[in-house]
Amino acid sequence: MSNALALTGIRKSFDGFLALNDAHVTVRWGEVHALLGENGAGKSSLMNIAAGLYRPEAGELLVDDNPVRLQGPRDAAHHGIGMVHQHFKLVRPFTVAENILLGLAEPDPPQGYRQRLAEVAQRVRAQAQALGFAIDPQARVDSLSIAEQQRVEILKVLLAGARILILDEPTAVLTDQEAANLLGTVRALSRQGAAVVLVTHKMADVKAYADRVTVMRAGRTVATVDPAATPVAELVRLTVGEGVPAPAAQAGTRTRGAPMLVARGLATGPGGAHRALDGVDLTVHAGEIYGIAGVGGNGQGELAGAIMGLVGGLAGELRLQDVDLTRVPPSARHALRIAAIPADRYGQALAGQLSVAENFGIGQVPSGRYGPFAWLRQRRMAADAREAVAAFDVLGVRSVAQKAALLSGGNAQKLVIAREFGRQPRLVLAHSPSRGLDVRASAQVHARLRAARDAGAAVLLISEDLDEVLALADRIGVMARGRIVAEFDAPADRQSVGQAMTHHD
Amino acid sequence: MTDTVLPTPAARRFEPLASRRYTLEIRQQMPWPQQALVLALAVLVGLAISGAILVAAGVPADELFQEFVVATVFDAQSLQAVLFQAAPMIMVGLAASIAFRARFWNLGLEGQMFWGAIGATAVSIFELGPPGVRLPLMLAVAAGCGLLWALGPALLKLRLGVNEIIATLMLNYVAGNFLLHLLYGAWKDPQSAFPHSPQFRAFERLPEFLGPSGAAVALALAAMVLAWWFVNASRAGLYLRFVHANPTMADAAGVPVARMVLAAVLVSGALAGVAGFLVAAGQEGRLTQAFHHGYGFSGILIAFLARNHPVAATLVAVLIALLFVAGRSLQVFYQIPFAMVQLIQAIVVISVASSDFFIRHRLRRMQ
Amino acid sequence: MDLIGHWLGSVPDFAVPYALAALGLILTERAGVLALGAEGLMLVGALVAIGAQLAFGATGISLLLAMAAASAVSVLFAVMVVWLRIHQVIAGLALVFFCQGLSSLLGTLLGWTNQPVTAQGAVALWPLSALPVVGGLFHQNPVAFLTPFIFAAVVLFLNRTATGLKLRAVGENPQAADAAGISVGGMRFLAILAGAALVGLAGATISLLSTKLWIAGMTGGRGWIAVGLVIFARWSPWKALAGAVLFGCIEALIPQLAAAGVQLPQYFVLMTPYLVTLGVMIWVAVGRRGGDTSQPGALGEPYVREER
Amino acid sequence: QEGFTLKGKPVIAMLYYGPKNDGGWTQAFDEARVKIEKELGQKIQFVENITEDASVIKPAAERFISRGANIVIGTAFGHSDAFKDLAAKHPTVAFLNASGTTNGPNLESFYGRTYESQYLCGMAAGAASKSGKLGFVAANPFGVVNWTINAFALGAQKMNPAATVNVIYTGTWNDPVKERAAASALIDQGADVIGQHVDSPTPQIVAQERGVYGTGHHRDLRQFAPKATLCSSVWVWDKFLVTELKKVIAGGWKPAPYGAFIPMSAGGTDIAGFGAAVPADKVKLIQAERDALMKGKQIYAGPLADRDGKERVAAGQVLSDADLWKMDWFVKGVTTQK
Ligand SMILES: Nc1ncnc2c1ncn2[C@@H]1O[C@H](COP(=O)(O)OP(=O)(O)OP(=O)(O)O)[C@@H](O)[C@H]1O
Ligand SMILES: Nc1ncnc2c1ncn2[C@@H]1O[C@H](COP(=O)(O)OP(=O)(O)OP(=O)(O)O)[C@@H](O)[C@H]1O
Ligand SMILES: [Mg+2]
Ligand SMILES: [Mg+2]
Repeated sequence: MSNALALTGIRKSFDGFLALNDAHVTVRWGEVHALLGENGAGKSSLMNIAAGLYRPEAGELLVDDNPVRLQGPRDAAHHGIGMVHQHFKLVRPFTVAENILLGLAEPDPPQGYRQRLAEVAQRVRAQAQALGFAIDPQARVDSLSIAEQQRVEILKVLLAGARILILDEPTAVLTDQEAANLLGTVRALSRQGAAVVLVTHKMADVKAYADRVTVMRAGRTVATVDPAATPVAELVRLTVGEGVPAPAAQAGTRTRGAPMLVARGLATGPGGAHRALDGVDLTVHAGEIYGIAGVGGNGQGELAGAIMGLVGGLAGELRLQDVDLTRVPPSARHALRIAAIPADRYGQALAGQLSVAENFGIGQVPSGRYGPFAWLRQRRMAADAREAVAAFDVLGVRSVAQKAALLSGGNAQKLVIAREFGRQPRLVLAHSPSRGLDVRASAQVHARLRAARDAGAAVLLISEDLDEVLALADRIGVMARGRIVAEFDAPADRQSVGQAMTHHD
Repeated sequence: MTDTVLPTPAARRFEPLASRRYTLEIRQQMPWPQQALVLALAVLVGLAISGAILVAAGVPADELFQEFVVATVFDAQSLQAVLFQAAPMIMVGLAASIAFRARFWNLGLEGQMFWGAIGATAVSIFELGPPGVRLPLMLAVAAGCGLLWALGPALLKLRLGVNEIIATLMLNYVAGNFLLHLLYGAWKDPQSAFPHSPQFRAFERLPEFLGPSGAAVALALAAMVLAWWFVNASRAGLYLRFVHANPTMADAAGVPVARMVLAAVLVSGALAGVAGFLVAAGQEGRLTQAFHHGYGFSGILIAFLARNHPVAATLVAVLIALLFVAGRSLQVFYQIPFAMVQLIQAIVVISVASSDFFIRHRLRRMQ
Repeated sequence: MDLIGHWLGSVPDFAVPYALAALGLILTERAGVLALGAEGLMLVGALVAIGAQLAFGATGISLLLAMAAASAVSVLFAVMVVWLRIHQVIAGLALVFFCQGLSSLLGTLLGWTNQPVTAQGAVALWPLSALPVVGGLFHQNPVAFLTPFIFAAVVLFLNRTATGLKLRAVGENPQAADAAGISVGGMRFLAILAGAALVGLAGATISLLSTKLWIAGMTGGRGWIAVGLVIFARWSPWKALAGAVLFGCIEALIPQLAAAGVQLPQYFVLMTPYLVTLGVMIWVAVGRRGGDTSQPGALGEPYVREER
Repeated sequence: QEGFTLKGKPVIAMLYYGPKNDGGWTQAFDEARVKIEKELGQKIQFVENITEDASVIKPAAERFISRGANIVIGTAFGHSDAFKDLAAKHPTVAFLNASGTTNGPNLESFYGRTYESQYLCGMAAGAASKSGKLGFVAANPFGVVNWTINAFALGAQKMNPAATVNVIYTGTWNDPVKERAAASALIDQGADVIGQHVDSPTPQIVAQERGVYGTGHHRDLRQFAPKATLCSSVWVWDKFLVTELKKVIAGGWKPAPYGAFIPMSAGGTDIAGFGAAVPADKVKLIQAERDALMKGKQIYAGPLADRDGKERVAAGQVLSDADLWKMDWFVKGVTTQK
């Protein structure tokens, strides 16, 4: 069988930073080809080059063994290449059909707009059915769940005529069941002759669905192997090099302290059919990790926001020991020793354009550690930041004056933790703390959470990644439709937690 | 899964497509000396284009340099004129910079200036306070009036989310008409019956201090230092940087976002009010309609070119004042139409603004 | 009664330029480009309309040339914001400066300043123009009659064509549009040029159909009001038309009341259009009556593929 | 020798308030400059757009002076303060300023008695009006504008004692859109002659479009509305300036202590052109009235009451110049806003 897509000797740099250096991948027709690699290894960059979005500085791109040059995504589509991006590329206020129409070439005998739209809707329905799901072509994208948006992305690529599919971390935001559905579909497509590139961090997916896997490290492709014949430990070694992080210790039953965070009937906004939070009851004790599992979009974000003081108009009770948190503004949070690791790293935890030192120091500025209002002691702040960067193993910081946006995902997360854990927190709120992080970085983040618990803090871990919850939590609450619908003590049975997530009331 | 969902592979002709040879690359940071160099080059390019236009319009090429540089910068008289012009420009430049640091588009600088001038004049007309403190009182009231005029749009934005661009813009027209109402009405100069206020008394005007505009320039420099302290040295400055970079995150991190925005806008309004005071008590010696420079837009340009930095804003303001004065002098001696001077100023501004491209990007040749 | 009739009859003279300029701005801004240059482009349109009329004497041609001229000048803006990715607020202000200088210079050099022209006058739409009270509304210059159709055409274009869809996609999410193979820069370039043509037409109606002469700076800040109207209308063409009519009604009422001898403090009266705009904005904000048309997602953001 | 004497050869410079082709105020000065140049046989430098702003006026004047100008002419009341300072600073330079308010040993303000010419315009308007309802588009309410309105009304009432004048202030000097709306509204309300004291010719253009008449200001506006414009109140600056400049050049110049307030006989203002709509016999009447003014007839002569009946000028008296400048009252038959 001929090669569908081949990238050879690709080099690409961003403002002097070499992101890809001599990368080689060959994808055959009819296979699912996985791409593994640490954060920043260059997986997305390489695939963006294949999709015509980035332009390589050196190297060659072959489609069907013919060298091609892509001027843009349109060329890529012309050659049958379609990519589902790590960050979705959907126009949110548009309907599904409109989004799909955008990517389609003009029909040859020109057609009326309405007619085209109707035809697209029709094809969407048919294609979706063929793939085994249903989607309303008239629905606005911003009203869809993440999983549905993912499907729209795939439909978009398929309807545009792609035979070479690139999926960049498609399962990072899906539940087990959704992920299994998606990957099953993808494999079926490959069996029909398509070539599929699957970028992922999940070894299990690679083992279960990939025909071959290419591993990337620091901008290079280091090996292409047969996943069936390669043990997981070997795959891990290939991705992160030597010094494999220790496997996470299973959480056990432990003695817990007094109740720290208590929510009773916590709800958002005025009553109504769709309240994001609809009567949450939970208690988190000192010295325990309480994990909240659940399908994304069931109120997790609002719960986190409520604790951080970012959501107003709350009904019900939310207390930290005897402090009423519904009345506490975000600015008082620090004084209460609440640490927060929000899910949206660059949206809620860091100011990317500001320096590492400033992002670190802001936590302690209101308390006056860096001088009185009239005079900010910037040097002291920088010194503290330098110390914290070293202590928390934040890598890639050339100087604390550099922009925080230049940190990699894992290291940005460590910076947030360094700031938040600086003052012996009583309560730690961690929302999807290892999303998008590679094995090594997640292990480090998890270790920090455990250490906080062991130091007596109450830890509330909200995560859509069931494995993460199962690995860390001492107790697990399952959240659905804005409330806790089930609670489990660790060690919990994966099957029954999964059941509770999808089948409730 | 039933039918084939894949399109049948059409016979495609794969041929290398012609490629664009250059690509844009974002620069993360450029060291500031290099930035200054780029800016200087841009000013030169702008002046060169302008020079070419002027030569085409009949200005002898050999006299251009003489007129533009020598006669403006190395002539005490002209330098005076530049400083005279620069003081209020510095004020509005600072005012704009501070508001923009809080992501508040204060397009109402002119209205705030009007109110500053009105406030100062009210102190003079109603003879508030003894002569000795009259001038400082005028200054304070001017700042207060500018501040109050900015308070409305600030609260509207914070409380109701009313777009500040329109609110401040519309209030300019309101303030302008109110100024006319006063000048053609109650505050008409009883002596001449012309539409300007009675002349300020000697102690109500900025005193001579190292030249006629010395006091105004000293005030402007003081404002610069104050602004520098506010945005660079104080805690408020750090807060503002967070508000500017990421308001949601700032809120979560405990920065009092709303209060900081309010504070920045009020300071901005107060500075604009003082600019109005400088025009009234420093340049005109009474309340007039002399706000013809489009101070508001100059302020925005200055703030942009200076990247909202107070010291840079001061320098840029002086530079723009210089351009104004040099343009005037060309007009005087070569009977260049005023429109040409306007055009030249626009060209220099465009060229300086365009230089931003080279500061933020790099063009790279691809394979 | 008479007063109301005359008042209504004089509304379009004020409202049409605002409406057309706002529509042009909406077209540009829906593609994600913040357009502040209306004041300058209106001046260019106003000047060229008069110049063309002096040269050719055909109203239609003059209007078209004015539109073309405004588009041509807006290339400068397009290059600044699309290619050079200059901050769009600054580029807009620079464009206004440039156009002010250029239009008054050309007006002087070419001798078009203060040259009266004759152009197509008002047309009566019989029998509507014979109606009592509202008859005056149907005795207008031809562009006033065309304006609702221009609006309908633009709305249709935006909502009912594939190109309109692409334009809006570029304004909402250029990353997505780019990945879908749409040329973000090209689309924005076109949107700027097309929007500028409408803004130029707005200027031309002022000079050619209303005042019938050119003087430097004659648009007198009306471009800025159009900018305000766009925000006021939350980027919805029909709301912009409503806003323009509201503004036009107030402005037209001022001289009518004065002529009728109503004693009002005049400078306060001159403030009313601005105060009413502000008032309506507040009213909308308090009641959250914004509706769902809202600011384009990527308004004001320059786009580069490899930026993150 | 007493008075002011130039040190060297005269070098004259003018500061224009607006652009030289503004069609009104500034263009009148530019036209005068050409005539003066011919009369005096020397070039006069000028600079446009010297707005009423000290930071613009002073540098421009200083520049001229530093390169040898010793007679500087300003053209705006807003130049007054700056000229006062400049005159004190440069005692060897002669300063003249149109519509200024400041005077000194080497500084003289001058202005024309526009009410004389506007009075004649009012007569023409009164003669041409069938309805007796006149409209007037004015810029802003203060002395120099108000006296043209009153004179216009008095002139009209001379021809038609029942004539009324309805005034709209636009609030700006030069906004064709507002002027158009104002003139249209006045015509809508029945005015059939539109007088004006704004800078653009728009009111005349509107009058012509609507088939009514008008009278112009600043310059002869028949160019814009040949059918509608009955006559215009025009500036004749050259007549005054040539005489005054000759005095300055001759030496021993003594500026008038309260400025030169120029009657029609000495230049200043006049009327230009009669449209066909004014019947010949009425034209004769107007010419006769003009001759009377030339001989010193006073318009604001008592007894004169304002529209509320309050006596403003007693019988046998003439309104003083100081009261003229401050005029904020209107004669019977004039309607204005507040
Ligand atoms: N544009 C850049 N210029 C210079 N250095 C960069 C740039 N981008 C990243 N780096 C450096 O490269 C190193 C690796 O970053 P990496 O960016 O791994 O991010 P990432 O893991 O892909 O992030 P994310 O997971 O959020 O996508 C970092 O130390 C960072 O300082
Ligand atoms: N547009 C860009 N501008 C600047 N730097 C970039 C850009 N895209 C990628 N990089 C940098 O290039 C490197 C490779 O990034 P890339 O996103 O390809 O990694 P990745 O393997 O996909 O990582 P992840 O697993 O986090 O998605 C990183 O250091 C990243 O910071
Ligand atoms: Mg990455
Ligand atoms: Mg990636």
